[in-house]
Amino acid sequence: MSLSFLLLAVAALCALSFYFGRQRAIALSGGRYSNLHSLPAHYGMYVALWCGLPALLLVVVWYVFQGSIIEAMIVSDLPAEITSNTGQLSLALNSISLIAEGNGQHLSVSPEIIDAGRRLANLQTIANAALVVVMLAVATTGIALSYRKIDPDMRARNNVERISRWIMITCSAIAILSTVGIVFSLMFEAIHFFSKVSPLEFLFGLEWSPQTAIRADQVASDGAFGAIPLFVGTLLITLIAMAVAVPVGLFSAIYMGEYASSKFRAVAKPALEILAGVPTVVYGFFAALTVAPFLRDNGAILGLDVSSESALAAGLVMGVMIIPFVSSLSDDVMSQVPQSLRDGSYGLGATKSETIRHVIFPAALPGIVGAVLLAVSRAIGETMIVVMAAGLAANMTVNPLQAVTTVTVQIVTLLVGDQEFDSAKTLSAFALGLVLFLVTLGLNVFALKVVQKYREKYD
Amino acid sequence: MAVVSQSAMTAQPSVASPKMTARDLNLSYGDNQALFDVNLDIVERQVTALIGPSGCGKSTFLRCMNRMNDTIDGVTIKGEVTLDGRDIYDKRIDVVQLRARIGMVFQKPNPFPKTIYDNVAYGPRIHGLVNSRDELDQIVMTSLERAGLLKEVKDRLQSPATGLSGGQQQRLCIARAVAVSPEVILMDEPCSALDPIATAKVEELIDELRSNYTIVIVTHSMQQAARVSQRTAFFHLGKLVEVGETDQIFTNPKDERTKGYITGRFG
Amino acid sequence: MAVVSQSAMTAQPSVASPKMTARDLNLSYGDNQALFDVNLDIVERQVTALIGPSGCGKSTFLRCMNRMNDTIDGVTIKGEVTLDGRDIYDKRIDVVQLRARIGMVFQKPNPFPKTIYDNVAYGPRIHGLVNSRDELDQIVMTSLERAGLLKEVKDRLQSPATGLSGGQQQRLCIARAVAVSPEVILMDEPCSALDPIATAKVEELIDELRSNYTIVIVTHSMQQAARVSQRTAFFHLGKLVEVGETDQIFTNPKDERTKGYITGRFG
Amino acid sequence: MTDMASLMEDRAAAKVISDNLHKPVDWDSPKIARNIKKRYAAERRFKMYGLSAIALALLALFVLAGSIGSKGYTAFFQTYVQLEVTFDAAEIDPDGTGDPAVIGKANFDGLIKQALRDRFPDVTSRQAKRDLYAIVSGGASYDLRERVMENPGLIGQTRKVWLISGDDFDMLNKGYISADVDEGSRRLNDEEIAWYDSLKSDGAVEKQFHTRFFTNGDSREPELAGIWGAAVGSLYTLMVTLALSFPIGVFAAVYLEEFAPKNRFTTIVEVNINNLAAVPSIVFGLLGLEVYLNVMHLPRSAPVVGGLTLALMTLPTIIIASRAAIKAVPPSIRQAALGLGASPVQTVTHHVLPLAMPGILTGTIIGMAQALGETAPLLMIGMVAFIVDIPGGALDPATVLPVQIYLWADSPERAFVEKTSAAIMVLLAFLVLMNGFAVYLRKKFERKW
Amino acid sequence: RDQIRIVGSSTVFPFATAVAEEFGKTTSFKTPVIESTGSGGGLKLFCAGVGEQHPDITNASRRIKKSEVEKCAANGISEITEVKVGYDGIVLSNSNEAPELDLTKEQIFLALAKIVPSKDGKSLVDNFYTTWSEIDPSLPDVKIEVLGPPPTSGTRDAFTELVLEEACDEFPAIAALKESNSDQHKAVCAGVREDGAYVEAGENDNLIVQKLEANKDALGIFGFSFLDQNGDKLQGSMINGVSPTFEAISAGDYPVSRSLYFYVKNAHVGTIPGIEEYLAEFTADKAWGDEGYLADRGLIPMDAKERETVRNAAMNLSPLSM
Ligand SMILES: Nc1ncnc2c1ncn2[C@@H]1O[C@H](COP(=O)(O)OP(=O)(O)OP(=O)(O)O)[C@@H](O)[C@H]1O
Ligand SMILES: Nc1ncnc2c1ncn2[C@@H]1O[C@H](COP(=O)(O)OP(=O)(O)OP(=O)(O)O)[C@@H](O)[C@H]1O
Ligand SMILES: [Mg+2]
Ligand SMILES: [Mg+2]
Ligand SMILES: O=P([O-])([O-])[O-]
Repeated sequence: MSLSFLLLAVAALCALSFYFGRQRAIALSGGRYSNLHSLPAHYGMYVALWCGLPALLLVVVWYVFQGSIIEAMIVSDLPAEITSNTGQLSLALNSISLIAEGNGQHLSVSPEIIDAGRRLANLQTIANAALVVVMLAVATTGIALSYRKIDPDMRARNNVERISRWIMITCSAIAILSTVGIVFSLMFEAIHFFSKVSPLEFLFGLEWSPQTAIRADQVASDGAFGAIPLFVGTLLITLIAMAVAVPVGLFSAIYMGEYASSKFRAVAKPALEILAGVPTVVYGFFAALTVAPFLRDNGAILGLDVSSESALAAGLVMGVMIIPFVSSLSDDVMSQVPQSLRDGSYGLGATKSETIRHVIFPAALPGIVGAVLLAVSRAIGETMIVVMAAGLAANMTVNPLQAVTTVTVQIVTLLVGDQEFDSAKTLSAFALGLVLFLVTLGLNVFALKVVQKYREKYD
Repeated sequence: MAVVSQSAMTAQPSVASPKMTARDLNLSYGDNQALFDVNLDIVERQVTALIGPSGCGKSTFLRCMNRMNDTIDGVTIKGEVTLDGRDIYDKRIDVVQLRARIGMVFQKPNPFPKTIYDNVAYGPRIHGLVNSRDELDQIVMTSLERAGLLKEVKDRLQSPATGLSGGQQQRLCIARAVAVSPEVILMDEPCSALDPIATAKVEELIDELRSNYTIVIVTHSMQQAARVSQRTAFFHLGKLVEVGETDQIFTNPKDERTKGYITGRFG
Repeated sequence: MAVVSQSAMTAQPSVASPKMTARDLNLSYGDNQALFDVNLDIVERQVTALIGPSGCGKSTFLRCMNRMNDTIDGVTIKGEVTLDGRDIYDKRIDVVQLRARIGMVFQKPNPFPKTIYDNVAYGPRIHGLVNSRDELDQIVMTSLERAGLLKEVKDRLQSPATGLSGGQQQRLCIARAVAVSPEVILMDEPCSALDPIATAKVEELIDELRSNYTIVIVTHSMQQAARVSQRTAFFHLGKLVEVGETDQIFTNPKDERTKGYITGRFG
Repeated sequence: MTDMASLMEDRAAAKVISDNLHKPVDWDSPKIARNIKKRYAAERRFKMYGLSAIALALLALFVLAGSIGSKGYTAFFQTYVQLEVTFDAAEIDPDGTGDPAVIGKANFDGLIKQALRDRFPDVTSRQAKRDLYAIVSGGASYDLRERVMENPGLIGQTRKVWLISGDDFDMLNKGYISADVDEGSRRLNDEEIAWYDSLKSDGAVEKQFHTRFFTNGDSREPELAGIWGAAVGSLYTLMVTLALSFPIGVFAAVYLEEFAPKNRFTTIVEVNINNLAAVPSIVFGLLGLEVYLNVMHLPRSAPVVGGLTLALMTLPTIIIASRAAIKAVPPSIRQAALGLGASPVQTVTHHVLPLAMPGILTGTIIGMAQALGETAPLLMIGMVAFIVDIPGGALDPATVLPVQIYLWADSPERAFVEKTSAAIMVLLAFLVLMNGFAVYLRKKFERKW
Repeated sequence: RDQIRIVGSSTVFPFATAVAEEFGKTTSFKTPVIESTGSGGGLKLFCAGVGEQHPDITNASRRIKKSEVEKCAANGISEITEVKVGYDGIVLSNSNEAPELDLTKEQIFLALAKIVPSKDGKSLVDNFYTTWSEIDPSLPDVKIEVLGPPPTSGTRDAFTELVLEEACDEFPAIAALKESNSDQHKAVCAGVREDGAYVEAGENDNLIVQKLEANKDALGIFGFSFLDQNGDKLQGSMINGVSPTFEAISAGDYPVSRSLYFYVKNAHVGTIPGIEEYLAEFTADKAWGDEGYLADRGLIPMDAKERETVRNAAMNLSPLSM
């Protein structure tokens, strides 16, 4: 019996119990709903929740444990030479389930396994039947219990709302736990890393050369984990990106918000937003194959030595990607500046640009700062563009024509192809991840402070 | 329409040498006409009050007088508004200068989110009225003085204007308007956001300013109109129904509608 | 504090059988105390006006009376508020039902962005006051009728409430409050967003509603208080300074502060 | 000095200035006129900056789209070759059974090769024959089989049929391989080009719309490779993402905004969630690898895992957008409902959520669009794989569109270059559609209050 | 799981996927799922253990190392079948608009090694060469800029082994180390410079190709098949006087060619359906033969005799012993 069918069944039961709960409440109300504590629908919902939630919970728990329980039953009957070896066991279980599904014809396995496969099929049939029976039992018990509790004075609404509030709390908890989970998993591996490499060396070292051998007999770099060159590179590319995105984004926002006709705006704004939706792989190709060669060739004409992985190319393209973040967000904040301020300025005989520069922009500044900081954290965390267009070698330079590498590039290269978290090399990716997390955290806290401090001061 | 125009004309006792005039002014927001053949003279160095029920076009008329309506999309204006005899809707008129000559104070105090000093200095700065920091200081001080605010704020000129109380903010807005030496000051319900005490202060101020400026004030409070104005104009449904000496309007209105409105029996 | 409390007590002539009472009510927003030992009785089927300068705690006190302050974080309340002798801050009280019995109308008209009909029908629906569509129709009609709005809107019950004028919206909000048959209606500056004509309509309505409901109204206009209320309470700096028959308060206030305020000399 | 005295002094001083000030400004003086001119010039410059900023941004978009489009549009067409194929009964169905099983097993590849040899009879060497066979794609025999199965009447006849060509031939026909360069530096030798010219002059070469590109899964043969597998993979992945992140995100946003007490803890949560939106996506890949693969032992390369990982990533976007939308619902609406005796939950479900829904939906769509375009985290959880079969469910191995782009971009065959760009175009089309839908929702549900 | 899972080399990936696709089409088994993880990464995943969650086959563009076999054994993978599939030339290539280079292994060493003999040849110093002409005046006067794979890749391993480690002993100063300090000798021979002249360009060979197209001065290191497909844009540099052509590599004349392999976990054969059939498909002449479809994709086949031996070993699943 498939999961979706079970879920449908539960849903159907819920609908039924809702109906009966509601009817009973109406019957008890003696024709005047105001005799009831809550609306009839609340009573229906109450019964439905009591029917649905336990049943749903049961199905979920059952599904989580059914596999391992049946597996344990099968395993207990297998010969010891299979069960003693976990790898063998896992293969045997795979074969067994293939046989149980009827896909075993190509396998060359022992008769015990074939037997076990048959038994598995039997057990699964039994378990599924049992699940349906137990689920129905639970659901009907829930219905019966809650149905009998219905009474005009019962606080059905309060009960239903309490349950729905718990559902919301659970959801928030999941959301919060996932953030906490990220922090902790980063933290855990980073601490691991710092037990191998001193944090001081990591944070202040000037040499980065993490590609240590992944096997004992491979010769590669001896490993230096000074992350400063990465920070410098990241900063450089971010700066270039912001140098593109902030003026272009801001002026676009100003033009769209203050000068453009609504028709132009209706076309231009979504067009700009497309820039934000373009997958970053695409930007990566664009940067590596169109912009970088262009810069190199033109640099050569001017007699400049432009590296083909120049920070400039990656930064420019990243800047283009970020334009809509800056323009959309600052457009929003600038349009929130009250009309009264504009009127005040126009009323004094200011021109439009004077009004924008002296009144609207300063008033919107906190919001714009927030937008820019958000864009900065976006730029710092951006991966694909730099992976494809920036270099991998950790050059310590602030020359935008040279190749630099960034934190995210290193995270990717450190982890692709080698996913065992046991060497300083792979672990350093987590330390870098943690640094990124902390930096963006700092930026966000700062943005929040700025926004909170100046929010609606002009209102 | 002709009839209306005529009645408006009769309602309009002409004035010797008006500072500003409106002649046959019609205004529509898109298809929605908001002003019908308004004819009104504004007398120099007097306070003219515009009264009338909500939506009758008081604010709209006021905004016509310094072309603030230009900033709204889809507004069409017919007729003539003059300042010192010159049509302000003339193509050759520079709006920016015009608005400097005809200042405006709004219903809700709207100080810029800058310091008190910068708020007042804003106008003179953008119009290039001063040549030195000293001159600017002087203008700021005098303007604040005129707005009756100097005493209260002289120790904190560099603190944000948004930290002032509502009444202070409104007086700051008046100071800001005064700083560009306008000839006319338009005020759109300048006290509606203020408590009675702050209102009293602003009214006192208007009375003082009258000696130097021509003032037009929109108000929904008839008491206020009676207290501060020398002339009163009553608008109704986009038409100017009656205009005259304030005393006359309040004691002896000629039009039935005016009478109904000021005695509160109206509507 | 004891002194204040006493003065408040003396300022409070007790009433025979009050609909609602506040006893030694103290309220703080975080560390900021907004009400100090307020003792006030609300008489059934009368209009009680709360007046006082801005920030004195009128709205705060009003919100205490149907526990709307519960929705604000960090509020601590001490003292007792009763409705028909029962403490409304009792744990066993269901806030939701309490608010159905004590309706509220806010300063700014706040219709739901739904149809006019749905706005009025919302309360009866969530409280299960009706069993059929017909009954609901009836309630909606009577409520609109009571709020003096039926005539104006009966042809467009299904159009959005946000399309009504400000005064109409405010009357709709009153109709919406009336539709759940509350015993008390609290109004927080219900006319401050309205023009004089709309205000007059709402005031008229309040006067009519008085025969069925107990009404408490906050207003910053003393004229309004004088026009609509039978009893007036004057608040100052979070304290109830004086309460009594409206005529008496306005003609013969006992407290100096009250006198100062109502004659406008205050501040 | 007493206060009074100083006040008097101030007053006196002010009076002097004041009289001074009241000299009306001469608005027609040359100084003012010059100033005005300057101001208007500044105004025009400022406006120009704005216009050029937009122009610049749009230009970037245009160049980007143009460079992709110009490289990719050819992938929507495919070269076909017309050959005279003899449906030899002896080969296909020697016993004349008409049994589909027999026909299905026949060597259609042999028929095509025969047809090619017939067309160019003077090709004899083994090497040259191999080159010759490469004119037609390996996939053509499946087409031929299908055709015969559908219409067994063909057996025994000789017909001209259009057959899908091999990738090199296709590249030649599309002009990506130039006949002008030195023979050693191109994929096709002079003989092969002569064949092409001969076929072309017979009118036996033509480009047809390439439906396979939209219906096939991945393949090593560029002419057979399609995006359907990746699109289905994307669909399953996004479904999982949506199913998780939408309810969790919205409920979390509602709880945090409407119910949670506002204290230091909620501030921390808020900052944390904001921050999550800026965490590099690869870090989510790491988490997915750790939690879903190493701890929970979910299958590698499966859309469920991809979906779960991307859900973590879109969750903050949805929460932030939803909170903003909920915050934007004016408090007066809540107060109105509460004042009527609605419970907080009723207030939220009856008023706040419906009003916030457009904002929530826009945020969700933007989050989904981001997830649709995401590559980096999926690299970590094994979704960069060669997968031919169209996934049949969220547990089957699959790739997604951006990863397919990434994979094709790394394939040596020249013909994958245009496929890469074409796949990007398809992905962009989806993104534009999703964004357009967001705009539409915004417009449609926008309400005034 | 009823589907073969393959991980490993990006070099073998195009060949393995071609076989897998054919296998999927012509048999009743599902098409194997193949992930490109790089040889080193692939072997790491492969050696993690026996069981359904671990891959069945890993591709490698170099031979499995002893250390890796031991790691496998430690994780219970005692029997591995090694299948050598053919050869791949590693080419050093540049845009064909630039002059064709004729390099020796020693020159390459001097250009790319981290530590090189000093000018006088007596001591060892950090690599100081910045242009090719500094190494040999006959070479062009352009900056040394070589785009190549990172250490996880087998191409990099093979390149180090076949070029750098072979060339290093030609320098007396380095050869001398062999006796005195063999660890350091190894490090010097295999160390690649990290000062930016050698650019680790990730595992995406096509990106390198396209970067070369855009950058006339740069050289790239990648497998022959990428040169084969892009012959109109790129040219292979001669190494020790031999150009990387199909013929030269299969004849064994081109000095930098390496064997490609894949490894099968014997324990999985029979429990994961189709592994044997996949082996059969891969080792059929129509796939890896002289005229097989893999040759079309740039695989350089072994001679018929060697193929026969490997095929027999593969079909018998003879375990690897080192
Ligand atoms: N920007 C606008 N667009 C369209 N119609 C407008 C606009 N501004 C005002 N109106 C309409 O023009 C008419 C006159 O409005 P106006 O604001 O001048 O009234 P008012 O007399 O100032 O009223 P109040 O006392 O409420 O301020 C009204 O019907 C109003 O709805
Ligand atoms: N939510 C709140 N949080 C903190 N302080 C508050 C809050 N609401 C009101 N206060 C403070 O409590 C005091 C009383 O405010 P309240 O709104 O009751 O005044 P009010 O008499 O209604 O004034 P107004 O006439 O301006 O409406 C004021 O000092 C105010 O700043
Ligand atoms: Mg107005
Ligand atoms: Mg209040
Ligand atoms: O991916 P590689 O073949 O270079 O290991």
